[in-house]
Amino acid sequence: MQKIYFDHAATTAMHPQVVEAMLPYFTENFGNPSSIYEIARKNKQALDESRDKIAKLLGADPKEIYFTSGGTESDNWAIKGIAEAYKNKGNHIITSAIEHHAVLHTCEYLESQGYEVTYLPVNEYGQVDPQDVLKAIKDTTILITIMYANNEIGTIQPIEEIGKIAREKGIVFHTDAVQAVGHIPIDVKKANVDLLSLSGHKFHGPKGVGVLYIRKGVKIKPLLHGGAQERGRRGGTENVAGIVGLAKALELALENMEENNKKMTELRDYIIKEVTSRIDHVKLNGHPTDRLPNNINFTFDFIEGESLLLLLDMKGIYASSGSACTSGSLDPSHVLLAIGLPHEKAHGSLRITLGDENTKEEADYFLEVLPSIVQRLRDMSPLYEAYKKEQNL
Amino acid sequence: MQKIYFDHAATTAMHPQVVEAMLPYFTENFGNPSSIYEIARKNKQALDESRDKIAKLLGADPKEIYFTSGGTESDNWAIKGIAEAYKNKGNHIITSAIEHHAVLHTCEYLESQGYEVTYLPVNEYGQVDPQDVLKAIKDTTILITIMYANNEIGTIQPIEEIGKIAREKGIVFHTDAVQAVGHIPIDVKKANVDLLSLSGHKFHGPKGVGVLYIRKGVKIKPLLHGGAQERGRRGGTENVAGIVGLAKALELALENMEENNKKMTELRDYIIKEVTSRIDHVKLNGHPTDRLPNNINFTFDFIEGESLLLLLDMKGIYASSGSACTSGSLDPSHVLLAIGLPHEKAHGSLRITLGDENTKEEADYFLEVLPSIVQRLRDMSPLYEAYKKEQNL
Amino acid sequence: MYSEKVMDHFMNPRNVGEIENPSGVGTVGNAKCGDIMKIYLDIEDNIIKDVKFKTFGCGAAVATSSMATELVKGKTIQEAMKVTNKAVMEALDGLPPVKVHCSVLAEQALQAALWDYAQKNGIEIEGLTPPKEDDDHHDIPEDNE
Ligand SMILES: Cc1ncc(COP(=O)(O)O)c(C=O)c1O
Ligand SMILES: Cc1ncc(COP(=O)(O)O)c(C=O)c1O
Ligand code: FES
Ligand code: FES
Repeated sequence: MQKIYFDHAATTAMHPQVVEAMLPYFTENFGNPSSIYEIARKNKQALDESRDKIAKLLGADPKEIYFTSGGTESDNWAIKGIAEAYKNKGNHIITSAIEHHAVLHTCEYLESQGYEVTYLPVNEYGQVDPQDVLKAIKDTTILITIMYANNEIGTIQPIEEIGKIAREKGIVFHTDAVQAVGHIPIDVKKANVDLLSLSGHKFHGPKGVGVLYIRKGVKIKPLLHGGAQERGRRGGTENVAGIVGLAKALELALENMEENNKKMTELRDYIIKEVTSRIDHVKLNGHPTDRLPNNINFTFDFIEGESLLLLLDMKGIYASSGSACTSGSLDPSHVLLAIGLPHEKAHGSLRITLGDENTKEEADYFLEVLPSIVQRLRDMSPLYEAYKKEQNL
Repeated sequence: MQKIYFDHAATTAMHPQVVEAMLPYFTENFGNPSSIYEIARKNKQALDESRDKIAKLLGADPKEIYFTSGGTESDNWAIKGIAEAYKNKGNHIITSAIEHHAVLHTCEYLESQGYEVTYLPVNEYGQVDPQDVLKAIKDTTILITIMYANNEIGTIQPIEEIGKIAREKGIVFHTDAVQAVGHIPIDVKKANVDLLSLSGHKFHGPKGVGVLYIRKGVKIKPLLHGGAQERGRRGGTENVAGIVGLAKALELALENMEENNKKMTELRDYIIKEVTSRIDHVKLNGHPTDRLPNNINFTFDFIEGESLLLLLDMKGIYASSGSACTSGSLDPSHVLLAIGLPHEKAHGSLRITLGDENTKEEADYFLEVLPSIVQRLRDMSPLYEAYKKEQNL
Repeated sequence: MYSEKVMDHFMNPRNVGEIENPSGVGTVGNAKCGDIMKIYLDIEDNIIKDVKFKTFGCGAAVATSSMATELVKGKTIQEAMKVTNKAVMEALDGLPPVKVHCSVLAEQALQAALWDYAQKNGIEIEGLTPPKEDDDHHDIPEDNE
């Protein structure tokens, strides 16, 4: 059976060139970059070069790049680190209702510590209105954190505009760009952001390594106290191989971005068009155009997400429902609720996230098997039965 | 020129079998363990198997093993997580003066947050007296954190006894076992510990991955808020390859521990005997017998550590002075100060940490070049000049 | 970490040693901070005929002492006064930021030796100030961000 991986937003396979770039740092150049002798200097150099490369690709200065263990740590650090550093200025944080749990749960934690958090609503497409941000700002606001692009529905936020408002008001602005970096062009200066989180495994890099961009001049408290690594701001022996891998992956992603995105956008729009024409009672979630080139998110009325995934799995198609890290939890997607879907529909979404290796043939195979799977589940569904009765079908 | 790596406490090269074990999780089995489909199930299984393996090797239950990004995160999490979870019970923490910065700086941070920290002194060999722990306990004590073995001088602490006291008093006991795990036999039950930190790269595993053992029943707050990974206690997509590598490395380390330790202890004692007999004004730091089999730490009077390291580097010998992550900082070693060395001597230490691949021939080469290097630096030293004048030499 | 020039001066330090009956000696630094520098001068007719040093300190401390002595050897006192820490650093093709203070130490050792010479001979050297007691040369301003 063919296997079709349609879940690139959950994680990606490492690019063979990334693995190759990392290998020398496992056994040969293994020294601790903090050591002064020759064998470690090679590692220090690899670290510096990776930092330079990433900085350049993001339009940042190398001194603004801090390595972390992934998107979650970057988000936690950004939010807690700013909250603490600016606590004398105020205790109010602005975020959105559709953030990743790494941001939402961190904000909820801060609420338990006496901070006040405003969770901005989004429109039906999942977009934050910059005017809402402006209106939410108080004298006590110390941080705005709004994600660059959403992991479930792919909607891209008006980051530049929000950043402009934050800059004008003198408020620190963080963006969780874990789903955006490596997928759409990003320049930290143009985006007007003060902090930006990214994670290697979302663009064919390694898992367990990420970056927090911290603009020069922004005060932040450490989250991981320890050695003097990362200019004294983040302790821990550096994951050199992982960092080299992340830098390589980002380089490759950006090198091929234009071409890949063209291809994926076409495939995305083809799937959207075909699914909505071949199947009834289906809705595309997220913005029709301000969305990641690789993201498709549908809700099929009357059916539940997990069942759908399992049947697709049986056909060799790997997709997801909600974000990967909340499967196993029973909550409906907070993102789908926030864009106005009722509870029962917020359980029934299908997320397809493409990679550059996906083909039209794969899409066609998916389009071929999907209608009968959906029908099969609907035939089993009491909601569908009730609906049909109502409609006298 | 031959190259002799004598800095295994800073970091180690990955074992080729570890790299091999990791490779399939880079490109082939790359799924997100939280996903439900087939390709990700393999990853979930690898994660579970690694957890089981590590639990077994430490005498723990798999549900007590939590993966982190390394020793620093484990230490930060243990200390902050317990401090917060038990803050209604009290605000007093007991630690020692010779902990790693990942513990010390975290404790200092907690002091700034209203916690009270007792830094227990150590004797001339760097050991904490369990009676001092007992005496320091107050009604408000919520955590005792004492390292298993010291990273600079290799001294092993009476962990079992301290653990017994903690258990009797009903106080949570954490140990930073980053230098001990994989090097000496450890059983968490026998050691009477509630939490234990370890880090993969110290025993030929990967950098950027660690473990926090958390005994069943111990309450702890998360440090990294986010997805539901690690039983909801630590968010972030799991570094599957790194975790598989850590488990493999630990397995290999324990398999060969007895044999390796016998060999390293002999080599260690040989070097100690020869250096102290061939060179004047030299002192072994740390405990003569309660020390890690691979650790040697000398101070040479009248000379400074970095110069010594650079000259050894020129001869192809890679050693260190103080811990790797503080080189580049100008502070004398807090560990050497704590065992009673005066400031100028606390700058002049040489740490040799052996690995199983080090040979007698390497030791002999080191013993051959060391005396002239020490003499050369002494001839340059105004302190030595003053000493000689004083002695009328 | 270090430039080739630094390593060269560390590995092959110029002018290590002592001068018997020197015209001036300066000792600066503090063993507590991990560094002491001692510079000996032999001055005749306003010219630094010979210079020697001894240093307890890191690689940069040794290299800056060596370079500082090289830069003043055979020069007039006035020329020697121009050998600042910056001049020493430049001559060494730079130092890592945490090591800048080592070059400050070299400048101070030199000036302390000149001061000693001036005191002994009752002369005044333009721009020369007495060495500060226990100068905290480690206190280099951080780029605080
Ligand atoms: C005793 C001790 N604790 C903690 C750490 C920190 O571990 P890591 O560098 O993996 O974060 C180290 C090593 O650097 C150590 O030796
Ligand atoms: C938007 C977003 N933020 C944060 C994260 C967390 O990143 P990581 O799993 O690398 O910790 C993810 C992915 O899981 C994400 O999609
Ligand atoms: S019925 Fe299975 S998750 Fe609710
Ligand atoms: S003299 Fe202080 S570190 Fe160089």
